[in-house]
Amino acid sequence: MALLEVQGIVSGYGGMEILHGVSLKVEPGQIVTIIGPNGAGKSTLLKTIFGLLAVKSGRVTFNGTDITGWSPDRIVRLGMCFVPQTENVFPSLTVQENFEMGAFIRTDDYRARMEEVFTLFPDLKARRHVKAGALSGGQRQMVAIGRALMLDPKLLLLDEPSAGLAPKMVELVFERIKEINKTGVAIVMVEQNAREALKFSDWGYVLVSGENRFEDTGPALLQNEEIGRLYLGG
Amino acid sequence: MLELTVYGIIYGSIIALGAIGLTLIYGILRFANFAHGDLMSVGAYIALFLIQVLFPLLGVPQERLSGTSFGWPLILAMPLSALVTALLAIALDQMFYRPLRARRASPVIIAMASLGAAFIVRNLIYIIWGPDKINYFPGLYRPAWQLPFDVRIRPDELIIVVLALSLVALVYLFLQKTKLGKAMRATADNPDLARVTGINTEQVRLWTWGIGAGLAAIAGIMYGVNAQLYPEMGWSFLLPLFAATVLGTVGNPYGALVGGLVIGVVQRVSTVWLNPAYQPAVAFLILIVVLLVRPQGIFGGRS
Amino acid sequence: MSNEVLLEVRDLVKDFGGLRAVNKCSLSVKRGTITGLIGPNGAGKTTLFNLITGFYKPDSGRVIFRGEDITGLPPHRVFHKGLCRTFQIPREFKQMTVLENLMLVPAGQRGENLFYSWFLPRLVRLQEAEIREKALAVLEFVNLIHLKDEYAGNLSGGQKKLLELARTLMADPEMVLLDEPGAGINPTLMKQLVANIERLCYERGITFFLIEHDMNLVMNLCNPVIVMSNGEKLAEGTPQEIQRDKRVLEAYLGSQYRAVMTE
Amino acid sequence: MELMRLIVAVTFGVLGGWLFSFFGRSVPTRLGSAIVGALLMGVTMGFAPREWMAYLLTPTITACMYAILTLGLNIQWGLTGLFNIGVAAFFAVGAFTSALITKPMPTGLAAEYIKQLFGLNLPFLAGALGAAAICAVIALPIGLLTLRLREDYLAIATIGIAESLKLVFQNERWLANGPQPLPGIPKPLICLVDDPPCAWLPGFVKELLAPLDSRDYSAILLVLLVLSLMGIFWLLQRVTQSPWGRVLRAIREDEGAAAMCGKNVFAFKLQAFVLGACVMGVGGALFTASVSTIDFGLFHPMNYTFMIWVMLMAGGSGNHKGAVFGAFAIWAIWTGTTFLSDALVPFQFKTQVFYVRYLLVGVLLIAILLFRPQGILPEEKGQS
Repeated sequence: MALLEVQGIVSGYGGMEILHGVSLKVEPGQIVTIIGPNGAGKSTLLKTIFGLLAVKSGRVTFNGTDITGWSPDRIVRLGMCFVPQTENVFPSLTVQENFEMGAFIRTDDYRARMEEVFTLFPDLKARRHVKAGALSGGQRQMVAIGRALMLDPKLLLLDEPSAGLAPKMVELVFERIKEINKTGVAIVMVEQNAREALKFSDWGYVLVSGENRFEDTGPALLQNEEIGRLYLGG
Repeated sequence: MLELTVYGIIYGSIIALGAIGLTLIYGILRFANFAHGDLMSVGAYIALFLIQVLFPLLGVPQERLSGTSFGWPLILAMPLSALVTALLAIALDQMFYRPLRARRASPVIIAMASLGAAFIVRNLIYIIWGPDKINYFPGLYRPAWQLPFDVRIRPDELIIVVLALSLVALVYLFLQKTKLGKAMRATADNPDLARVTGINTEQVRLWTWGIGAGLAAIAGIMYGVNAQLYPEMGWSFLLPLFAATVLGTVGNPYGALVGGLVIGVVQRVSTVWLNPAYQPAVAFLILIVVLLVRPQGIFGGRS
Repeated sequence: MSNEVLLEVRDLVKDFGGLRAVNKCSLSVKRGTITGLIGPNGAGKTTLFNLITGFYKPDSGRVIFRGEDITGLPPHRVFHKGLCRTFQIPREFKQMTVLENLMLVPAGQRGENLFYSWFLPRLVRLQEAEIREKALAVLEFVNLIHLKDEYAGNLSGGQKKLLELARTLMADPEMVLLDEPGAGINPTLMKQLVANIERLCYERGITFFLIEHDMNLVMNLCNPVIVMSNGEKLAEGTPQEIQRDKRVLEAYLGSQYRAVMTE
Repeated sequence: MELMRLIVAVTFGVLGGWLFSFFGRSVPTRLGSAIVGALLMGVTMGFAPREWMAYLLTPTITACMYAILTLGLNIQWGLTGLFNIGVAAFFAVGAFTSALITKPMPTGLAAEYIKQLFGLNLPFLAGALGAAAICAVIALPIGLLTLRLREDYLAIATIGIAESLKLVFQNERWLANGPQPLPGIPKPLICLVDDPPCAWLPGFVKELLAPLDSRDYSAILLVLLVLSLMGIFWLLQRVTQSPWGRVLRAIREDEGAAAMCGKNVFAFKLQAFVLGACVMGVGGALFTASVSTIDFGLFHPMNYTFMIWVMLMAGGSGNHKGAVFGAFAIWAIWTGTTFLSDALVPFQFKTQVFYVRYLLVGVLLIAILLFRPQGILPEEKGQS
């Protein structure tokens, strides 16, 4: 059974329809990358899956449960977490406090989990009492991902984790994502940095104008000549 | 002058208690709560009811504690009144503000509703207790201690300051150390992200009301101990409360403490040159200066 | 096409907190062109528009329009220089009719002065009649005339986009900045929009500078195309040149592109 | 029919016709509605017993004054979205300014008891204009200071100025007799009912007015208030339906977009705030016409800030007709319940009932915000 299954969802903002029936499937433990030109509806897709935007039609199933139309705080409890693209940390809270907020809905002792997460992000460990607002862009991104990991989720939705980062930081963030995946967490990410992301993805989707255009294994998509042209409107 | 400064600190700590709640509500619920002063009045009057009506019926001992003007009734009344006021504020939120939030009404509309709530609350006090000024304990017994530098301070006042500062410390600890306190700060930072993270923001809002109103109630009671109760007392506090909030940066509880103390001291010390009646206007003047020079407040970064 | 530079941006810098949104960006737009501005998300395109039109103040650098330094002028002053803009998400005046939305715009309305409104209403009425004529003509032009008495808030997303374009036309602008005119607009309205922009440029000589994500639209409509990446200008050229430019594809697809292609 | 009754009946007829004309969507229905209203109110006043007239006159005069205040607030809030909770202060400043301009400086023994900064003994019109001017002078710096900042700072600043002005008026005896009431405010146009009447009147008017005596002054006051209200309404309606009003509404909808349409948002907000304050000041001046003594305690925010807000929100903010109608409707309910409670409630509960009614005003405000935010007469479409 697929971990996440999205069937023909239609959604958008206000009167504007952005997604015209997009489908997607994620198996447990996979890394799935969604690429496509700007304005294709990639972020909209993640937000719709996570219940931040209303689904006009279609179905979202997570781990066997139909979660279409659920609110984010209910979805979180099923083990799906979302890391927004921007403003994804609490700037006036310290790194550790940000992590604690990630575990907000946990009622058990989460300290062990926090140490696990810190071992994933060693450079944050030294800064655990620093306010997140004082960190660099790459570090913030890791705080945001780390916070989402606190729930020990089955699936992580990442909206452009590499956006606005220096190339060296991009590499680092991708390394971390791979490591997180190795711990068994499935990942769905929207990426601008398509080539690099597809290299380590199990499956990739190309979204164009709110519709599925291609899907294949990451390496196969990398070889696809047409994709490059899609970006520049061939 | 030194004596006035001491009085200013006493008065300022009352303002600070009110302003902390105001600034929390401002930061987390994102609107100016014009009913906050009236929550202070409510707290003070509920304590009055407990002390004068309920406790005598229950047989709570009435003796005063040595040196102070109050006894066990007041000490018991404080937490009870804070609790009742908190529940009242939560009820107001559920009845009035939550439907407006759900409709995504603008902050100004919600602030206007708070004006209506203030009106309702104040007139309830008028209806139940009437317009006259009332003391908690008739026949004031207020000896003062003579401190060095010609400062006289009554034990009542000392207790007010100590209690206010310890409550502020408690709030500080609550915000720094507890999960809920951190969730409150997180929600103030970014409510959308808080929701995405799984924080129950509605619950956070209820706690914010509870804490803000509870502190306001205690501030009101302290003012009642130090002076007298009257239905408009809360409204007359509104200006110093907002001045302290804006001075200490909206949404910053530590700023509200500093702001409250500054406003209190400046108001009291200003009486050296100014007719004491003008103290609320002094708060307004400080507010104007802050808006002119640094509208984001002393602890605010660039907006 | 003349070679006169209408808008020039020199070494513009804007930081948000620790993030540098626009990084020493320099570019220029020639009079009479429809210049496209493209680039990956977060490249700083909208921020650049906000800096040009006075919504943000730059941390350093200059904006020069018609040879005049307009750096840091407030939005309404920039507008009066003949530089108008639309927003990515339309910002119509919801509780006003479509006609009112347009009639608001023209500068120098006597009726905006209380004295004229009270004491010289005849002059105001005369001018209002002129403005109304003009507004109706513009509505006719963008094909919204049948909606003139509708509340602007009731329009569809695409119609709101057209309304925004129409609003800029009411100002007889020298230059119009369009922020994603094609986003959320259906193909029919899109064709209409493209036709409108072309006519306005070729017939009325209005210069357009537009951010757009729909590459087909950009490639058909714009020349030249400027590419922004990481807050600075990466490339500029004809659509064909841009499409062949390896650096551009790299900016869109990621830093390893060239390596993969040469493998 | 005696002259006073005729004047009152005609004025009521005009007022009724005007108020009723607010209802109806097309010109014919408006006209029909107006005729019904005019007949209803005119005939009632024409044939009602004299005691009724006395009962109805004063509340109507007060309602007109409330309507003027509500119009002032409508310019600020309804059109521009400016949150002013210091209406009572502008009202009070207008009243005191007008009083000082129209009354003479006390002399002799009275000078010992009545202190005032100046007393110009000028006609009422000068008082009203002066009231507007001083209110503008007070509104200007508040606007300059807060209108660039976040929107609720204006609200806080208006509370501040209201409370501070109250302190000044209550503590500075030299300004306007301090905590003591300021007595001896002249009645405007009282000479119309004097014997002999004003010297400046043309002869035939003198003859016409000859049957009136000083007991009939309230009829003059009614005419003055109704005409002032209609005049102010007309002036405001004119600028609201002009490009000026259009810009204000655009600012209310979206400040940034208005700026991008080339409008100097700050300047327009300032104009709206100051103009609204001027109208409130004139309201204060007209208030002094109906009383001979004022003191600052009269200008309580409960009556002249909250009540005005409720009137505006109930009537329909953004619509001057709604503002006027809301003022009349709320005031009618208010005075009606006064009569009721006077008649029905036992003496010992009088004060409680007084506050219960205020409490209901608060409930009404919230109910409007929750259930009918657009008010009874919502803003009209396509005004300009």
